[in-house]
Amino acid sequence: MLKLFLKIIKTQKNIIPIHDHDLKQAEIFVVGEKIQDKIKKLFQGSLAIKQIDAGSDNACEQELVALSNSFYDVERFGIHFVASPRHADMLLITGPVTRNMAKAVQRAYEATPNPKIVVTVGDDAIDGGIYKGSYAVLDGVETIVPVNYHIPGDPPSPKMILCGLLTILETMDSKQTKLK
Amino acid sequence: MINLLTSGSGFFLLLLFYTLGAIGSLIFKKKDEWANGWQSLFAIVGSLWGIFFSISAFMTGDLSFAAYSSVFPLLSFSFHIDQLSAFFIFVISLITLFCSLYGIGYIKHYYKKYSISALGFFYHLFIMDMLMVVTASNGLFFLIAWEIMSIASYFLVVYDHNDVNNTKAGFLYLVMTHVGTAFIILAFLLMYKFTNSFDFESIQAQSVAIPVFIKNSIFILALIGFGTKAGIIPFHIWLPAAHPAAPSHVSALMSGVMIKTGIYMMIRLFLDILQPIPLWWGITILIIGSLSALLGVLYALAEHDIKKLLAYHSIENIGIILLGFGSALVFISLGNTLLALFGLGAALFHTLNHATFKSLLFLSAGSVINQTHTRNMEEYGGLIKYMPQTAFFFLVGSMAISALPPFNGFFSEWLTFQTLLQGMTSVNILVKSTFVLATGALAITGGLALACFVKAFGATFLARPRSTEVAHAKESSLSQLIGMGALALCCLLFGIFSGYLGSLFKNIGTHLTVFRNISLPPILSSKINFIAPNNFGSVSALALIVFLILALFIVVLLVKFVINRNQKTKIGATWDCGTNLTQRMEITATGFARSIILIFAGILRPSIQNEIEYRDSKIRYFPKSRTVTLRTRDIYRLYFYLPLNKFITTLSVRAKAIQSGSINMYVFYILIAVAIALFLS
Amino acid sequence: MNIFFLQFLLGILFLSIFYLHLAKKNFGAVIAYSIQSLIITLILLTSFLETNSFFLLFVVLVTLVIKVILAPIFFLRLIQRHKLTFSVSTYLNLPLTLIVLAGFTAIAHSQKFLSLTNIIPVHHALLSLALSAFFVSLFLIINRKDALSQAIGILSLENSIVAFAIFAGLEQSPMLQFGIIFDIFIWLVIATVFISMIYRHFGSLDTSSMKHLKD
Amino acid sequence: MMIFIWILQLICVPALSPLCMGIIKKIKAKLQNRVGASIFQPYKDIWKLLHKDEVISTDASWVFRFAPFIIFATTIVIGASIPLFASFLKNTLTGDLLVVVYTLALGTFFLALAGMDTGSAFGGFGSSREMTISALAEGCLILALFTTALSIGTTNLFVISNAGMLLSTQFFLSTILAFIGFFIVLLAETGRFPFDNPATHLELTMIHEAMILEYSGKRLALMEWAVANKFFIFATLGANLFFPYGIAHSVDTHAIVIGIIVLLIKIFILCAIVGIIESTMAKFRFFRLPDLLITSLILSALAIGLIQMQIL
Repeated sequence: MLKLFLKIIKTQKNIIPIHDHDLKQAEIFVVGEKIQDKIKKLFQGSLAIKQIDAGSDNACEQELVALSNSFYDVERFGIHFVASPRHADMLLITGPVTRNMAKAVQRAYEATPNPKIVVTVGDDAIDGGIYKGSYAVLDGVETIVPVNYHIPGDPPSPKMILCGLLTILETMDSKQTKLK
Repeated sequence: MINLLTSGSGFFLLLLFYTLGAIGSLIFKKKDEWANGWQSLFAIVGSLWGIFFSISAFMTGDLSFAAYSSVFPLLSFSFHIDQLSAFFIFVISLITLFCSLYGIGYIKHYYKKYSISALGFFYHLFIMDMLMVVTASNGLFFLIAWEIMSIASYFLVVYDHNDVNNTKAGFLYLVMTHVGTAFIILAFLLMYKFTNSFDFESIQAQSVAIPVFIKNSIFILALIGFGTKAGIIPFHIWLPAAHPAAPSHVSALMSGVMIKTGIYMMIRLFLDILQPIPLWWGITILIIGSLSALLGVLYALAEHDIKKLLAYHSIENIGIILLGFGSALVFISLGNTLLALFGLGAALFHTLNHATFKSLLFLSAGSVINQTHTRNMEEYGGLIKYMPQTAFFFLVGSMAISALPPFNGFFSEWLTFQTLLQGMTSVNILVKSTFVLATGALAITGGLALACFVKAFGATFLARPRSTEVAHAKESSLSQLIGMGALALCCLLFGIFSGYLGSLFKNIGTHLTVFRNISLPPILSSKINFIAPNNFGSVSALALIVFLILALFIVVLLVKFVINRNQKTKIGATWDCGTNLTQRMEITATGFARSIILIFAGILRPSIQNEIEYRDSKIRYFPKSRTVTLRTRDIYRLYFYLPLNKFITTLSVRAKAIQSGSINMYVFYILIAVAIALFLS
Repeated sequence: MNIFFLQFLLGILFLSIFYLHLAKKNFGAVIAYSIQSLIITLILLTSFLETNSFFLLFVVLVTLVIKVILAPIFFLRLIQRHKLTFSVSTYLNLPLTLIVLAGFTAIAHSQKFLSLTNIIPVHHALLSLALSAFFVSLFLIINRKDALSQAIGILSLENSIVAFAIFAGLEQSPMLQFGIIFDIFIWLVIATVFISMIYRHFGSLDTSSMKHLKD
Repeated sequence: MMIFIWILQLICVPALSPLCMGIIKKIKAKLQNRVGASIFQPYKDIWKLLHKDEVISTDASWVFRFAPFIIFATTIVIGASIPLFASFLKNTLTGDLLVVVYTLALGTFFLALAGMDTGSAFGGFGSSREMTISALAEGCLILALFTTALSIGTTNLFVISNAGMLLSTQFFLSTILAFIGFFIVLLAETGRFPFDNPATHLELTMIHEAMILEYSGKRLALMEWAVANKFFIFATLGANLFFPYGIAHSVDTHAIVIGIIVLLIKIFILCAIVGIIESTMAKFRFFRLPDLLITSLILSALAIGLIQMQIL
């Protein structure tokens, strides 16, 4: 056990070489900061995301999981993934909706309390992507559930997802200022 | 009026009410409604009078009178009502009042099936005899009343005789109670031998004359005899069979009050009559109490028949009462009468509480069975939407029985814990380890009882109906609701005013011989709260309940109306990871208790049996239905009662050879007998 | 009355029971029984003469009527109706029964029962004789397979007990006497019916055949 | 002055408990070499959830709707009747050890019922496992707290915490044993690591989380808050009963301020220990948990046995 602790304390923050460190890290940190204060404004500082896999090829899942590793660490900006749509504010739906998952995604949509946002991640979810037109797929989430925003990319890298989130929050923020 | 109340004739008036009720209900053989009306009316009036009489008898103190001289020399129909019997009369009358109130509605569903007048007759006989049992002061008279009580309750148990295992349960009940009565008779005979009288006073006077060995054997005989009636662990197998068989308002009465008569007689014998008691009596009762409590609740957990579950809980609560009583015995033999009084107060308070919440639970279970026509909890589910009031009363009952604060169960368990805690500070290592064992058992029993009643309430009332029967269940009738409502109110009131009740139990104790000589009356409880001796701890029921309600009110106010004003609530489907939700997805009583049963597998010996039913013999892949039954083997029946039974049958078969069938042989035996008799004289 | 006359009467009683063991024909047995009961009434008469309470006389008359007259009539009518002239055989053959009877009388007279027989020292001989009569009649029931002779055996047992009671000086109240006799009368009626039923069912009065009734 | 202290006592538990949750998450994040959410994140979560709409299932009855309020109210009542920073309050009305244990049991009772009420498979299994563990844990809890009660001679919590130096007196060994037993029960009751993984998403392994799967909006906020309160209560019980140093014995503000600071330090240490355990240990298989609970039971029984030896 002691060796484990020593190892944790000894390794520095990130294993990526120093010079790239500040550039990449800086960018993510800047994007993260903006996301954080947007969330503070719109969601009182905490955004709960429920990730639904509607038959995706797990490409987008890898990226979403990467979001919560020690490098991207999306938790520090106030975002956390939850286990049930009931606890969620935002639904991240990945994958072209297969025939079996259609009912499940609709049920998840109804189970999420308002105010809720539906975001499709990856080209498959947007319009069926490479599986478009196949008999087993319903070509994108829009056919079954009203979708608010898209994050394109097949699969979008974690940074792309973060920037996508930022644009979503900014458009929501501008829409809200227009409304008031 | 007052002197009528406090004199013997008041008691005879009480008995008169019940005799009239009994005879009256026999007259209305044909008309069911009349019989039901008559018997309920007389039972209610009788029990009301019983409550007034017991309270006034309680105030005036000792009251002893004889009915009339009997033909036989030893038997005298003499009664002696002191504080203890007055308290038990109060308990009996209180529970009879509510059970008869409930009975008006409940008996309706027996109308065409069975004879209501028989039910009325035995019901009144049963109550009358319980009253006589707790007031008799002559051994023989006590035994007669005890016997009639057992027989009357036997007829009530086998009342629903269409169902064959009711009659079997009735038979087992009859055999077991009579085995118990045999032990009691032996004990009385031993007492008679050394004090040559059956009156309790004279026995008590000459109790010093009884040699120690005889006194110990009397203790063991009485413990087995009254233990069988009270249902302590090794002799309990009749209780989960007999109580569910009886009609619900009778099984409420039986498990609420009848098993307490065993406790009453133990208190009367060990604390009042057979004074200077040795230390090991208290230790054995403590051990039996903790065993009964722990095993009772474990068997209740493994049970899926709702009334059997409640019957096993009676065993558990009897165990808790015995814990209080056992610690009182230990403290007396150690000479610490102050703590002994406190322990006795805990036992008596738990007797009262158990009578109220157990009968409440049985009554609500009765109205559930009344609607769903089955006792198996697996077929209930979602009843709270069809029977909201009954569900609420069952919830109150289960909160009271699992000792949750606002209700009375908690305060009596608090008292028992305080006595056990005091016991742990004693110096003698044997006493100390038994007290540690008892506290551990009581603590774990509390936790398991909580788990058991979450299972009972959840599987029966919550989630979705698991059988079509439940779909058309209707709320129970008005009289049933009044009966249950009053009992629930009693649970709350006894909880809130437990401080005041505590002081009453103090002067019950002081009138028993063993406590008569203590100098300073202990401050058991002031008006608002309990104070444990040498101020070991104190709790105030009133403050706790007010505090809880206040906090609840503020939270609801703050969250619902201040912070969350403009939020809407939408009614949606239960989220089950997107799959379509069938009622087979719900947790059943078996599923709930399975993990606890597997943990205690050593004691409960579960046997899991799953059957698969295929659509047809050829295709084995898609079974039509698959059922898993989890059953725990009843080790008492398996390892104690069956071998005993086998031994007796082999013995009797061998003895059968004597019956050769020819008369000459029989007369020859007579000859031999006469010769021996003459020879010996 | 003096002791010798009583002793003589009791001797006849003992002999009649003794004869019952030997009697081949039922008729003889019934006659022996009537003699017995006659002797008992005589003994009762003697004790009446001593106490001369009128009620005792009435009891003597009733016993006379029932035991001496009615009982034999019942039995005789039974014998004629079913023509049961010969009584069924016994378990032990004749010499053995005699030895056993001798053994019983010896025991009755032995020291063991001294405490019993000399309740009234004067009547010591009488009491021991009555006791031996008691044992002999008891043995009669055991030995005989015939239902009728068993019935007679029981009646003679009762007579020997009455005799013993009188000599032991147990002053039963006349009411008790009357009760016993009334009891015997009822018993008689039942016994006759019972015997006729056995006969109708088994075709003979042999009670040992009742063993098949047992499961 | 007393009113101010009473108010402080009332609001202290609900105010500080989300903070400890934040601290534990922070420690776990640091051990995973992550930056992790700020320690005030739980406050934000609760505040956001309080302002969200709710979706309640059709099968839910009034038990489901009303349970969060009852559970939260019980934690408030207990929070007010345990010694936080001031042991001179001597609240003899509800400050008793058994009252605290059984009021907690009241909260667990309603939590389990709410879990079963909506009829979903996960809720049912969550309450079954929760009741199994809390049934055994309650026994160990009572015995563990009884050791402190026996060594001081009263079950009133304030008097126990007022007793000052418990460790240095002759009950040193029995207090340590009882504290280990108590700590196991703390992990069991608040659903921390070896018993239940609070941050899991896999429904089958959840115990506590499965019961509140159905809640949303303000009821979910209350549930989360109640869990945090419960953890804070257990932490303070552990801190103030077994190591009652630094508690204010008198009414002057100076002692109270020190009392609060010492309390926060003790709670921080406990949170650190829990965080470290959660990062180094794996969650036990469900049927190995009873062995852990039974060891805690034996430890506390042993502790009670030892107390007597010293006095003898």
